[in-house]
Amino acid sequence: MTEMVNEQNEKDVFVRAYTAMVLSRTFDKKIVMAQRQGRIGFYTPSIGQEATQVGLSMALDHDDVIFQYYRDVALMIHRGVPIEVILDQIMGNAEDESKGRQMPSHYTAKKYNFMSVQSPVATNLPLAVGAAYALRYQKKNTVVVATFGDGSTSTPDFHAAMNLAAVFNLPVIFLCENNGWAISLPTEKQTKVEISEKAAAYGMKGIKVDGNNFIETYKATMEAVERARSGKGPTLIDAISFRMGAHSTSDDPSKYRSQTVEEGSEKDPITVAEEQLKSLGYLNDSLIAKIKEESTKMVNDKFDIQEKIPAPVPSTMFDDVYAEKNWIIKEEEDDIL
Amino acid sequence: MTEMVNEQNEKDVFVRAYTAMVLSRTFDKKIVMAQRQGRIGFYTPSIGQEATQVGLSMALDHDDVIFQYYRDVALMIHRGVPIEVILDQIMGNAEDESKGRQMPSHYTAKKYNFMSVQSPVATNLPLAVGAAYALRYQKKNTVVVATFGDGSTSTPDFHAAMNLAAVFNLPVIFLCENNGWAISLPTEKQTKVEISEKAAAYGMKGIKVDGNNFIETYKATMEAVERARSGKGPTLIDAISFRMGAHSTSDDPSKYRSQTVEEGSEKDPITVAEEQLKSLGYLNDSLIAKIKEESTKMVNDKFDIQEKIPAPVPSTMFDDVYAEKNWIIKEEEDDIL
Amino acid sequence: MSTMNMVQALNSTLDHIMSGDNSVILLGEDIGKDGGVFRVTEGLQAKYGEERVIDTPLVELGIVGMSVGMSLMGVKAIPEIQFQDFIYTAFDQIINQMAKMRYRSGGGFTLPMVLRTPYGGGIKGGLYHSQSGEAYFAHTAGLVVVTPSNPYDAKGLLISSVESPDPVIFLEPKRLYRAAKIEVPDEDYRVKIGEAARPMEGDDLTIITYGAMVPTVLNTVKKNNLNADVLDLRTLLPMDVNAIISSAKKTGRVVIVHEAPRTLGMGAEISALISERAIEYLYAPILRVTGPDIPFPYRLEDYYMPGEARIMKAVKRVMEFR
Amino acid sequence: MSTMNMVQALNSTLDHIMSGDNSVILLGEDIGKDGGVFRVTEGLQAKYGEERVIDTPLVELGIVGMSVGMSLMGVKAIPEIQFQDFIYTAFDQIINQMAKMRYRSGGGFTLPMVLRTPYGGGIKGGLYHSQSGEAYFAHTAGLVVVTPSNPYDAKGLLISSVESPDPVIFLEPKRLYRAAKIEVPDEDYRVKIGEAARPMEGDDLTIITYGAMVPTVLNTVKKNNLNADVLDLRTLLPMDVNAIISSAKKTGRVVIVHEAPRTLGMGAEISALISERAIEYLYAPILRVTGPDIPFPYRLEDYYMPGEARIMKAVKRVMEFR
Ligand SMILES: Cc1ncc(C[n+]2csc(CCOP(=O)(O)OP(=O)(O)O)c2C)c(N)n1
Ligand SMILES: Cc1ncc(C[n+]2csc(CCOP(=O)(O)OP(=O)(O)O)c2C)c(N)n1
Ligand SMILES: [Mg+2]
Ligand SMILES: [Mg+2]
Repeated sequence: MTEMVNEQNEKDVFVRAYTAMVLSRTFDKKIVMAQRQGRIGFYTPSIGQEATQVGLSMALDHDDVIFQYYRDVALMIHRGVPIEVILDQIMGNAEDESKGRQMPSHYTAKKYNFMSVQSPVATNLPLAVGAAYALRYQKKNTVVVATFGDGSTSTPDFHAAMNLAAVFNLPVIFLCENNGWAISLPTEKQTKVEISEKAAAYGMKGIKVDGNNFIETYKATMEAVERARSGKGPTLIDAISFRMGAHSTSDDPSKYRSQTVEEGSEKDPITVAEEQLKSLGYLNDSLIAKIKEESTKMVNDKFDIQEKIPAPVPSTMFDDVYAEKNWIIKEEEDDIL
Repeated sequence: MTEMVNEQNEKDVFVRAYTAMVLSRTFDKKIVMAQRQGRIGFYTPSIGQEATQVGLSMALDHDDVIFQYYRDVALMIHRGVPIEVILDQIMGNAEDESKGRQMPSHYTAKKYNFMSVQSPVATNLPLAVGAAYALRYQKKNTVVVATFGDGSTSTPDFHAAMNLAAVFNLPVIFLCENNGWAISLPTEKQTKVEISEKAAAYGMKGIKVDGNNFIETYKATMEAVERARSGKGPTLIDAISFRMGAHSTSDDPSKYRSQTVEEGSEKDPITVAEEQLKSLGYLNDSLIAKIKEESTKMVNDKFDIQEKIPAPVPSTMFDDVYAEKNWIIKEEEDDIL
Repeated sequence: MSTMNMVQALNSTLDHIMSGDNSVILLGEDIGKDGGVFRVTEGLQAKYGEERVIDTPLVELGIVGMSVGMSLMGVKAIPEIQFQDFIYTAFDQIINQMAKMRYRSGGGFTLPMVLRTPYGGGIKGGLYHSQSGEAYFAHTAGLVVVTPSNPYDAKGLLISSVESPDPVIFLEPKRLYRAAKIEVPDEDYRVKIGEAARPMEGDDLTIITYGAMVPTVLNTVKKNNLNADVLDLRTLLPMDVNAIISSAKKTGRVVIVHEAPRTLGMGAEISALISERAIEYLYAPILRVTGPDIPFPYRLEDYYMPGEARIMKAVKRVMEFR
Repeated sequence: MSTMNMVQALNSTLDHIMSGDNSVILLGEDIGKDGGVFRVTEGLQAKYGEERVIDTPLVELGIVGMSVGMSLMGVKAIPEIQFQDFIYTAFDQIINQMAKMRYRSGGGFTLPMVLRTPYGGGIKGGLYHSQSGEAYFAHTAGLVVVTPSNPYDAKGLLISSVESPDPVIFLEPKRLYRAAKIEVPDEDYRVKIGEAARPMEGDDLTIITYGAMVPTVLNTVKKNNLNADVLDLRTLLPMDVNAIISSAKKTGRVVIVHEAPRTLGMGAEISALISERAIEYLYAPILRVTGPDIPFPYRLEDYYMPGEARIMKAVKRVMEFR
């Protein structure tokens, strides 16, 4: 979708957005649980950032290219990536697009124009800039998006990418999923200014938006998308939310923070969405219950199915280092297998 | 000198500043000529940046620590580094503080609290931040200065250093010697905004100053020094001048720019200083001629003397990799010598 | 004496060093309140304050660069890089500042700093939480590179590293962080930099290894009743050439085991040192059992890590070679 | 046929590649108007415009990162890093993005990019304009690393690199940029990646080298009338193991020459490959003649660079060994 929703389809669009948020939330909780049960190895939950991610996704076309980060399950779901694809990655099974090579949460979904997630944070940003340069050169009217966290604004790659995007006036959107924390460091200790203000240092438009509100995020992103498509250059969006969960399943936030946002509280983006959609008359309690129920069933069912997929066969680990195996890898494969 | 000059000594102070500028200019021209004659290997002239550097130096105490860059001859001269020390480095001779190891223009002058110049630009900036942290921790009331060019603001290290200095509220001054060019790239293509505006992205004070005017630069730096010493944190100073010479003796600016500033023109910082000091009644034409003459004689004489100092003895090249040579280096030394 | 795992040994040693020397400052991501993602710095910020145990913003090159600057001013900086995989964002600071400061300043400026970082596989970390980049550092003149394989050496090497006048890269094999508890003396002691350990002595062959592979090698040797000289290098730059060469001369058969990729891994240098100095003593090729030259895979990590089977295959080849 | 030095060969080949393929874009510092500090891209911006020959801001990680992103979208990016000494500021992008993209995306995303950079000493560049960092790259699975030693190979390797489906580090020995002019065919030809050259054949010993040391080795061999097999590796990852091993087996005496520091330099891997595969054919230790393990000194660079005297010392040792 590239233009603001009109009245006829607004209901569908918003309900679909809400459904994606719920599905993502359900998925998150399932995976965190599964990790505790030893059924998967690791996970970085999206909980609390669903509205940011869905709001972003709503503003994008299929052809737009996304350099996402490790916490973007709601974004992937809303964009149509099947739950199975996400599960396969998390399980690192034989059907995983990256062939079980990456740690959980490091997704790739080429068909949906999701690039491949790396761990070193923000190093996707210069790639997004290069991709935008190439796409403009090829006269495509696509937008490139990079997502990242608040902590990532301190990195070298953030600076490089922001400056290059501005200097070359490229169609890129830098969407900062500002969840208030970088593992144990609160954003106030990461930087002394609002992240949206950093845009000015590059001559770029900066927007601060309530990332708990999917409609607001959608609107802000639309503005950025329009700027990008009309050749007016890049935008930095600072979408403020809260990391409701742990940094990852390896993390214990009680060690470093007392502040929490409870599920269902008024700061929960899903609660915010429910209130908005109820007051617009698009949702009611029974519909909500139904959506949640279906999500739960779907996630549980798919988890059980995907869990049965075996690990990739060992020989696959020697593929794709190069287009063709060199003699070194062939020899090592022979030795190991 | 840590307080603004008062009326009694203003004349001395300003004339000393002017003298340093002239000496630096004379030195520069001598070295560029010597390079053409094959008497030295390489050089990055300061020409055009003398007022910036001297204005900075005037505001600093001996104990303040400077992480300078490769174009800071006027800064070193004003701070009292003997011409011999600078010549020894450029010649890489046996008396060079870095023992002939570094390319010309990569100075070290420990006694004067000048750190050692590296080539990768701006990578001195994080060091300055760490030094400031350490000095504050040690309860010293010193200020740390890092100098760098306009091109260097695009680097990872600039970003890292600016943010860290601001977050830790450290007594550092980032002095950008904005000479309009980074080799062949004009500042407008380096970044879309004024460099002083970049400070705001870190919550830091940013000052733009006429770097062709040593008095203005001095005042701006004093402001930054006072801020630093009183615990109010770092400052970015954008001192605007013009690179009147080539980037280095290996560079041919006619390939990429038509714009020039001629020596003696009204944009030459030395001309500016002469006019200022004449109108203050501190200088007249015959004094100026005398200063220039003495500079020329001094530079020529010292060059001839230092040029006779031989290269370091070969065995020195194996020293100082570590506190003590390890077996590898001992063995290699034995093999080579 | 206390019984400790490696994390505990490192933690108590850091505590001890900090309590005895005010000039020591730790810095890194999540090392303060959180105590480090592996808990190596647990409790130290509470004890020594935020000024000495600094939770930094997310910028490795800043962490290393600040540490260099601190060290120049007489502070002993002990930075932590959360995972060695991320150290490359600070690589220029390491190669061009940390390793070259003493040299380029003619010996005037020195950097007695210790950069700690967990490395290696074995914790299901995939491509970016499993790397063994030691060879990048060991190829870099100006650095000292060490890696302990047990809590005892961890303490002794850490004390030596902090006392070293040269900048040290202190690589912590994260797979061993909690792998074993052993007795660690309460008092100070040093494991000398540049000195390998010989945890087993034997005459038939030499197995040279370090870090996380040491227990794997020792178990293999025991289980298979090999009469092997096992060297645990402990220091990777400069390596203990005497220990390597004298053992190679004694046994004439050498197998090198490490987890990092083979090509230009430590094994290459060890092999080259031996064939330069002791080739006439050898009865067999010098073999390397290493991680393959591929990025580190997540799900199949067990195939990546050298284990008993691969070690024994190499051992048999060198023993049976004629 | 035209007579060209290496700079001219590279320049005309880039020109030719760009004229035939719209999807090729060059980017780097000062490569446009200025034509590159070594003039390798001279005239190309004037011919192909600012959009295809991009003068970038001063940020190596941005140059590499943008190139990765461009390549993902089907552009063939040929970034230049002005001096290899500065590449470490982009090291994470090289190690963790460029080298691992294909692998981590399960083969879905590929990066046919060529990163060019001048390296090595011999131009009085001191610590920071003389480094030979090839081993850092050759230790990194996922990269291809090549280096030509003459204008002919420069052209042939550059064409092969641009056609390679894998990311290539193209190391240009700057000391040879203008060292010699030779005949270079006007038409396209390829120097195969992974194939060493054998510029001289002989039976008494093997000298293995590459890059700027090739002329030094060849002159030494000629001047001293050595009956030597000389290998010019040309590709450093993956090396031509067959050429190395067959020559080592033939002569039984091997000397390796490179300018980079010895410890974990390419010589270490070459030596290890030989002693793994051909130790029983050797009559003498495998010797390395290399730069010492120190930063690169300015004034004394002639002592740093391996030359005839040091090569001959090693040759005598392997020839006289018993
Ligand atoms: C370069 C780098 N350094 C350190 C890490 C370890 N690490 C993983 S996530 C993270 C915090 C990131 O915080 P933020 O950018 O705010 O994203 P969030 O996780 O909060 O969504 C850190 C330090 C990393 N992945 N990459
Ligand atoms: C990291 C790095 N990249 C590239 C270079 C090569 N180089 C040397 S100076 C320079 C331009 C620097 O411009 P600026 O920062 O404006 O300083 P100026 O030379 O104009 O004083 C470049 C690109 C370098 N020294 N370091
Ligand atoms: Mg965050
Ligand atoms: Mg400049």
